[in-house]
Amino acid sequence: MDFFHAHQAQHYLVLAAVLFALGALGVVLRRNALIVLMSIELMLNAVNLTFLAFSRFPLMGTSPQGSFLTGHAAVFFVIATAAAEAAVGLAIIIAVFRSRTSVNVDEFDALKL
Amino acid sequence: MDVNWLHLIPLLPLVGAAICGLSGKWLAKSWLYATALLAVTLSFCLGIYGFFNLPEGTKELHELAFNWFSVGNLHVDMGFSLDRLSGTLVLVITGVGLLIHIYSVGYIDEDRGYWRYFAYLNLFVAAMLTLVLGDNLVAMFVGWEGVGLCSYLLIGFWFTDEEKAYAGRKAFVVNRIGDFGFLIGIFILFNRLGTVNFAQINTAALPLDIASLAAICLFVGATGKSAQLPLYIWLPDAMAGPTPVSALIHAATMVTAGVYMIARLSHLYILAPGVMAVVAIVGALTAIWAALIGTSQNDIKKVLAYSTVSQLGYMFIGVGVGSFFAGTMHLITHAFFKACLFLGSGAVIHGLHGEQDMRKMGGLRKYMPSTRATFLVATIAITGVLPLSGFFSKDEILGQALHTKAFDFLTLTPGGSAHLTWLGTVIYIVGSAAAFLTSFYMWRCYFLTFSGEYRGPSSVHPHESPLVMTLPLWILAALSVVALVIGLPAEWVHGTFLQDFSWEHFTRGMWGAPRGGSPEEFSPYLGYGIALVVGLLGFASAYFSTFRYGIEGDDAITARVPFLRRTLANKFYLDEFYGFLVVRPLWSFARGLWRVVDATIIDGLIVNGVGGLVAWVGAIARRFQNGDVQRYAAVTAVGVAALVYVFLVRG
Amino acid sequence: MNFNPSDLYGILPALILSVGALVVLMSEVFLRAVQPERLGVAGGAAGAAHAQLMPGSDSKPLPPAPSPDRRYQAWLAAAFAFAALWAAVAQFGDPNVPLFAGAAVSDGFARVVAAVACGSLLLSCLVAFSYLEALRATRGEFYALAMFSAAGMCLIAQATDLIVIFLSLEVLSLSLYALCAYLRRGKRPAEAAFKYFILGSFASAIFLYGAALAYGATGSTRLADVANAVKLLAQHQSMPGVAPLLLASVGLLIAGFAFKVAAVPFHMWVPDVYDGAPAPVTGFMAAGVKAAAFATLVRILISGFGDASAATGDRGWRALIIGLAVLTMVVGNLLAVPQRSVKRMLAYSSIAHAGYLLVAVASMASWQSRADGTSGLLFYLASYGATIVGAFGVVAIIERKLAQSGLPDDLSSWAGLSEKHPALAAAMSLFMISLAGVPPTAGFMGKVVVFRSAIEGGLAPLAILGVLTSVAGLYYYLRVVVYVYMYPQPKGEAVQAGRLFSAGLAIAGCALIVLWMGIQPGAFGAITQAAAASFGK
Amino acid sequence: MSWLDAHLLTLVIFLPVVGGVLVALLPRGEGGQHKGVALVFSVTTFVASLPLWIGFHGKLAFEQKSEWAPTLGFSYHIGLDGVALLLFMLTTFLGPIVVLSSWKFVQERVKEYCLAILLLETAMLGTLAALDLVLFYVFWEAMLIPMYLLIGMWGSERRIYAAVKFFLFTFVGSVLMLLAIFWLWSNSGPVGHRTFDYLELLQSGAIDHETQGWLFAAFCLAFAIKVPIWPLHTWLPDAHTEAPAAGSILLAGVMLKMGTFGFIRYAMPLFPQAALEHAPFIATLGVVGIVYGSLMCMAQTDLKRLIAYSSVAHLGFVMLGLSALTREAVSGAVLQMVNHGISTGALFLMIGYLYERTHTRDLAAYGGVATVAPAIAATFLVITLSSIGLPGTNGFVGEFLILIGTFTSHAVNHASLLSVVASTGVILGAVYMLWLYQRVFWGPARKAVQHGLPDLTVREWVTVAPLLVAIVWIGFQPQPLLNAIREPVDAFVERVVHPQDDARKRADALPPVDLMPRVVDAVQAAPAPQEAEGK
Amino acid sequence: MMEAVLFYIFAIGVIAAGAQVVLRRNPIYGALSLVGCFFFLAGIYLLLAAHLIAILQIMIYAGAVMVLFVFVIMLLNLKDEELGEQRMTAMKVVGIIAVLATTGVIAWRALGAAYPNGPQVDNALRISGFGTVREVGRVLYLSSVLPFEVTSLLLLVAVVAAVVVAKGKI
Repeated sequence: MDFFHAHQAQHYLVLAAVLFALGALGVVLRRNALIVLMSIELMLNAVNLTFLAFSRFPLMGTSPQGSFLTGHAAVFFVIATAAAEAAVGLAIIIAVFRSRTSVNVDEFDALKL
Repeated sequence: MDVNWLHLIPLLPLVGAAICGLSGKWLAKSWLYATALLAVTLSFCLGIYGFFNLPEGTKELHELAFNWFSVGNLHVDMGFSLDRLSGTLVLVITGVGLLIHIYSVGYIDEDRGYWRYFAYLNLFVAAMLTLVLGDNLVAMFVGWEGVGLCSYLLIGFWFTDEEKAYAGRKAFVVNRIGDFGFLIGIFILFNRLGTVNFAQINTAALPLDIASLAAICLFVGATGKSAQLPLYIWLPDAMAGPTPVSALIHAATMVTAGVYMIARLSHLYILAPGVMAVVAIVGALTAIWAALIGTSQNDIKKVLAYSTVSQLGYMFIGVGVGSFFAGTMHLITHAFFKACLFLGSGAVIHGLHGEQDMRKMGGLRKYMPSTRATFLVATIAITGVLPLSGFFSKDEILGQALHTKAFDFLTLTPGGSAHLTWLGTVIYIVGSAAAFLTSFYMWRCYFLTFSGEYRGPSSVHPHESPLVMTLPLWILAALSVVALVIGLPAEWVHGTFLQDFSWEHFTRGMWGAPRGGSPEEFSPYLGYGIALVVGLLGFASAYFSTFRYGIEGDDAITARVPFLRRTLANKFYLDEFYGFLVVRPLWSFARGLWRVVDATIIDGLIVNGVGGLVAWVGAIARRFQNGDVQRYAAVTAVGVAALVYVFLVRG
Repeated sequence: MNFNPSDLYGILPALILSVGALVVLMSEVFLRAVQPERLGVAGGAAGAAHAQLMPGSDSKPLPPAPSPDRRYQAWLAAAFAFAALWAAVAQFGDPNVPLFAGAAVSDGFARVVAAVACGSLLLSCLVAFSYLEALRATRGEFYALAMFSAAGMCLIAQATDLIVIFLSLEVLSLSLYALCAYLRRGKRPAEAAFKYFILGSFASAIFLYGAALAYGATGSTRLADVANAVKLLAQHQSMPGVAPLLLASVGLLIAGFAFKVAAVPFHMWVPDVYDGAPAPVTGFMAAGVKAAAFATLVRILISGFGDASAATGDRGWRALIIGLAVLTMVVGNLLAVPQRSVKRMLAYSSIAHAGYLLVAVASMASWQSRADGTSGLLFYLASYGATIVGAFGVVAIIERKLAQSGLPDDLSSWAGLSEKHPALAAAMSLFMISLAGVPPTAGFMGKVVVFRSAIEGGLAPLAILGVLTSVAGLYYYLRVVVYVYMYPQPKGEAVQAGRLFSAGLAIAGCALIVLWMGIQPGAFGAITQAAAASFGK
Repeated sequence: MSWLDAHLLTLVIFLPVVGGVLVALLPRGEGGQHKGVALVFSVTTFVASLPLWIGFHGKLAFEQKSEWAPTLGFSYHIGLDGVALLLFMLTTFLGPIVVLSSWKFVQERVKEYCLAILLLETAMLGTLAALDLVLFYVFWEAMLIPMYLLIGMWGSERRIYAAVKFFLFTFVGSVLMLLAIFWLWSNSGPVGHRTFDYLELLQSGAIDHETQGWLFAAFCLAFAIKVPIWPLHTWLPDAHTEAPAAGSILLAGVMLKMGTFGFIRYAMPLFPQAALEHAPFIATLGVVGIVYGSLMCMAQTDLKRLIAYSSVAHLGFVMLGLSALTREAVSGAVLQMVNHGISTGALFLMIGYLYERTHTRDLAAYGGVATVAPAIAATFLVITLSSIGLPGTNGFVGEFLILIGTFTSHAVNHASLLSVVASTGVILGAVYMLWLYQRVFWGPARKAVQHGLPDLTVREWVTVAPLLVAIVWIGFQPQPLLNAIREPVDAFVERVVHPQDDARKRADALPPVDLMPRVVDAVQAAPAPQEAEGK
Repeated sequence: MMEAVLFYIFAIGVIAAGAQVVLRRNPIYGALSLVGCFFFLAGIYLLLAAHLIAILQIMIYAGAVMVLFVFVIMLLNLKDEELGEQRMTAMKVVGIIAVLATTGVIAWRALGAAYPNGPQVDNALRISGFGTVREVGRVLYLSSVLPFEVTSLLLLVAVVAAVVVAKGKI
């Protein structure tokens, strides 16, 4: 357990990295547009986690003029953004679905070459 | 002495040419003729005026017309100089030219291209006068190429006939080959002396190599213009032109330009004795070569053409052995009798409505007496069975060749011991042989044409030409008799009033003396004797073959030596040889080069190749853009990986 | 309260645009209905085409009933765009002031970019007007979204805080996603929007992760703090953990914007999106987004990581930008060659131009050519913007015809344009020539300033590669001219009748700007050079 | 010095543009009007350019320097030295002829046609007059577009291939030159004092040997393609063959000269060491061009293609002359530029007229034209003679000067050998030109002329006559032209043959700036680094 | 001690749920496991003393956003066969490798090396009221005015965009 305490910050950061990787994999792999969208949400959350971890465990010698809570503010904005993206993204998926009754990404190849 | 009217001599015919050429189509015939003749007449008069007012001492009139162009240290002037040599030639050109103009009035009258004809003729006279009057190489070159142009135009005068058109082109191109040498000669002299004026060149002390190089290059030009081996091939074909043209250009004047040039540059040539030897040898070879061919031609003009070539060979022997006066003298006399011969043949052809084959002639003496008479005189003059002009000039040349000292110190190999003292003798023998042949074929020609019975188709009624044509014949015949006075040996005329007419005496001091010095006074009688015998032998052989038996006699010879006759009739197949060796290879090489290098390698392989490659790669590469958004995402991920790698790992 | 109302003056263009967008949205409420024929002949045809080209959707023909008259909205939007442009231009020469406690800045650089964005918005609105009217697809939201995204561009050019950058990026992106999917003509628009959206958010997530790491390294998201950290790093006075974080973050940040500027290998979305989106939108994207994205990239690299050690040092980002530039120039031109759809060709060509702009960015890395590089970049952005908006303006006129006849977009549909529409043909050729960089056009001057700065920065090989690839570019640009001028016109009208006025106005404007910048580049040169002072010295 | 004198050159350069604007404003379809305007303006341009010729006194004249884009370092600096003046006059002289020549041939898209011609004229004039490298480059490239349209819109079957090929070929070369120009700019002085001005660049900053080689190569490529020098010539036959008569005339008459002009004005004086070093190479290429081009001519069956290749040969002479670096040769080369412009231009003019009548360029179809159209035959003969350099025509003086100058050159070793080989071009020239002449004009009437041809009309006479006069006039009075170019030619030879003097001059001018990238912080970077080059 | 246990529990939860999102074929399961993932994340946030954020996470994400997702999924109600089979392409493999490599390198080189000798500073202990609404609010409303305003603009844009895109026909 003291291993955890010794490398507390790294634990959070690496967790974030893993989450980010998961999201990215989802974007690259899944052919279902909705799940691709969710994977992007995952990535954003990973970023949030990174922000928070850093704002709790700042590196030595970092002395921002602002407070250490700018990280939290950033997360706040990111959440808002994520919501906005989700809304627009879902709308687009609906539009696509309208025009071809499918949400399978690999069938969207009217535009190519 | 500087005068300001010399330029008129070439200018007047030029103006005449301009008038005839530009307005000839609309000008009334008579006016046109008047213009053309007047132009020549006037410059003739000017020539006489100048000739007889040559100042004492320098004996040269000079005019700097205008500075043509001068850059850096190259200054080329349009300068004219009229001295004894060029003066005489001016007289010959304008005089003979005038006669031929007159003759042409009758000859070309029916042709609808008459105005072109006279324009060309005047232009030629102008160019030829520039050639002889020019006081520097470039000015001379202007005339040099100008006459070439005119000969091209006049040979191709009846251009609808492919043959004639081709002949014209051939003449020009072959001449160009010569001119190429001429140009190089100019370059060499300029590069050494920084000038192109005869005055400086003739007084310059050039080292042997430069002099030889320049001389030989210029001589190449001469072989082109004066139809010497190996470039003579254009001249026989040049007979495609109207006969008066052949008389004026391809017999009397233009073809002698080479001889004139060498005489003009005598002081340069004597600095290059080796080259002089070459000149003499080439002359001798040409003389015999052409004479041989001449014996087996049946086209009357062809015979005359080859005789011209061989006579030119004599002239080159003359200048080659260092007796420039002899060469130039033969030039003058030859101008008279050869013009006469050509005009005579022209009259014959005219009288036979264009028939040129001697085998379809014969017995014309009763139809065209004056033509026959003049032709006879000229024939005698050229064959030298009787001492007329040709006899003296030719034998002067041969005698000089026999006694020349020009080659005495020449060695075959540099620094070798074997001196070429025998060269003169050899040349003399060859020349004499050529003289025999000359006599033979000229008489053969005469007999086949005028004696015996008429062999042509009965549809053709031979008739004598009008006075306008016969008059020049008579005058020329007279001249070729009278001209003998200039050839009389010095000691014959010494002290008499004739000595002023002796060409040798007249031009004394003009020429450079060959390195071996001029031959000391030798008695000409032996030479004359041999010459007479040779001439008579030729006459006899012709007489017994063709006079006796007419055409059958000639055929008998053919039957006797068929192979020889065929070879000679086909001019030793020289044209075919060139065609096989040079002409056709060149053209096919050009085509091959175009197809392979230009079309295939540069354009096909490189230019279009690169373009094609780019397009091809692009076409392949775009396949990668297959519209699958996740592939795009994957590529993006790869990109990110690369960036991160670069920053985190590589660094 | 560290907020000073005068800061608002600094972001005036963005404000004007946002207000304008709201006004236009409002105008939707007060629409006056008129008879369809008052709206021009195109309606019926458009309706029919629209019906047949919408499988899957409820396709009933347009109601003959009176339809609302939206013709003024375009001019309204244009007016606001012009106002914003004027605001940006009016601020030229003002001193550079930090805004909102360093979250943003108002400097010459940002103003020029804002001017470019507003200018392309203005012209694109005019182009879009006749386009949409002809297809009977006018909605206030279209212009509103366009203005929102322009506002985002203005903001992002000014932002000096990674979070602000991210937010403005989202503002401009989201509205553009919507604009791509705006038309309902077949599958293509929605698909384009989807691809753009997925990849766009993917990229912004990556960017955001980079921002997070930067925050970790510096404890702040302000570029100024990043710069300090970099400087400390250069002087070896920073904590051991900082360096790798900074490096990772700069990598991710570059990746995020390499995507936006369409640098190879982050370019894959460009052809599909440009192809699928409506031509006026594409033009706006090509001009505005490129300007904004490049501005931000430069802002991050120079204000954040501009220190010599980070730029041209052995681990500097210049090498990387050079690599991207090489890839981008080569691939962009190479792939444009086989294209037969003008729209797609222009898409690939915009990739290629991104490559040339990256050359300018690379030359900004070293001190002695930083000013030249900056002014070169701005000049090129302006010239490219004017050209490409005009080009897509012409494309729009052709495309709306195709959208009705349902023909594929192919060069053959351009054949003989010069016979019936010499002016259009001349304009298109002018734009092509300008894109190819042949004088006397803006494109040429752009290339001059960019490559000159490259030579100045000692990047001769890069410059040589650039000009050589631009030869390949010439080939496919000329092909358009060939079709326009040298092929006979096929039967039928090349262009749908009517509704040419505003588009013509815009195209003419672009043509004039292109010629002006090509023949009298002095004024623009002065502006860009003044702006170049934004980055030190 | 009145305002007019100060701005005369600008006026002349941009007169055609004014005409172009007028043409553009005229309503479409009124063919006559457009042509009329074009004609009026081209004639006016010529008339207006006469004072330039009269008022010229050897030195660089009619200079005008004013601001263009100071912030970018460009200046509007124009002026004419003798060489430029000759070509300038040639261009204005050919202008009206070109417009007139296509009066009948061009019937559709007259408006674009006239526009293209006029713009092209301005571009060419500007290229000759420019004294600022960017200005030069702008005009230089601007030439391409109208010519491209001329070929592509009014050409014959394979016109598009030819047009694109023409544009791409010339573009490839010039872009690298542009970079070299930038290099010169960066080298021309400290930041803020840099310049594109030709005259100042001649004096400023020495360039080390290797760099000079590269820059020279870049410039050479641009100009060599335009000339064109073997083996970069393959665009020329296509362009000439497909272009309409007017296009060919301008292309042969002026545009090719831009390449040689570039050599004598920019490439060689700017980089004298490199020029001197590579002169033998260029001279050799010139000779290759002469022989190769002539041989190509012998292989052609297409009239225009043949003449196009003959241009390759003729410009080979010019390049030989330029790189021989003697006063005679260089003067001859410059003169030959003008001559080639006149005679080859005239050739294309006449062939254009033949083509209008017979609609074929195939040699085999021709024959016996002289019988039906003697005037055409006569004029063509004169032009042919000038093109094969017969004394008394302009062609002779030029070729003679080039050859004799080359023969005596010391700057190039084996120069005399080159000159001799080049002289064979004189023979080959006669071979193919006379072959062409015989084939087309002599012999029996063949397919193309069986139904007879109308002879030259008055309009056509008006276009040909001036050229004939020029041919003969220059043939006999070349000296005024040679005087005009003496000063620049001397300067050129002096500068290139003795580069070390020039190097010295530059040495006490500004120290060089080495452009290797290096990290300097703001303090250092303020002025340009002052250390002189180490090597 | 306690913190460690909780962290590992939440972490495993986050990863497991995240994996479910990526692996589950049916979007509805994906959505639900995403909700779960968000809950675990909220826990992690609490461990990081980000109280406000944790709340927002639950409310906005697990609440609003996911509802939206589920709603859309229902709206489209995809049949099972419409989902089709997941296929693997070479490019996808390359993508996987790239993603793993990137995150791996970052985690190993950057994150791992971030704290050479353990985190020295723990703001949660150092700063009183760290992560509370009050403190975060100060930051939001005082020192980050611009982002806040831009966010408002962003949301407006989102609304308009969503409306335009989702519209039936234009």
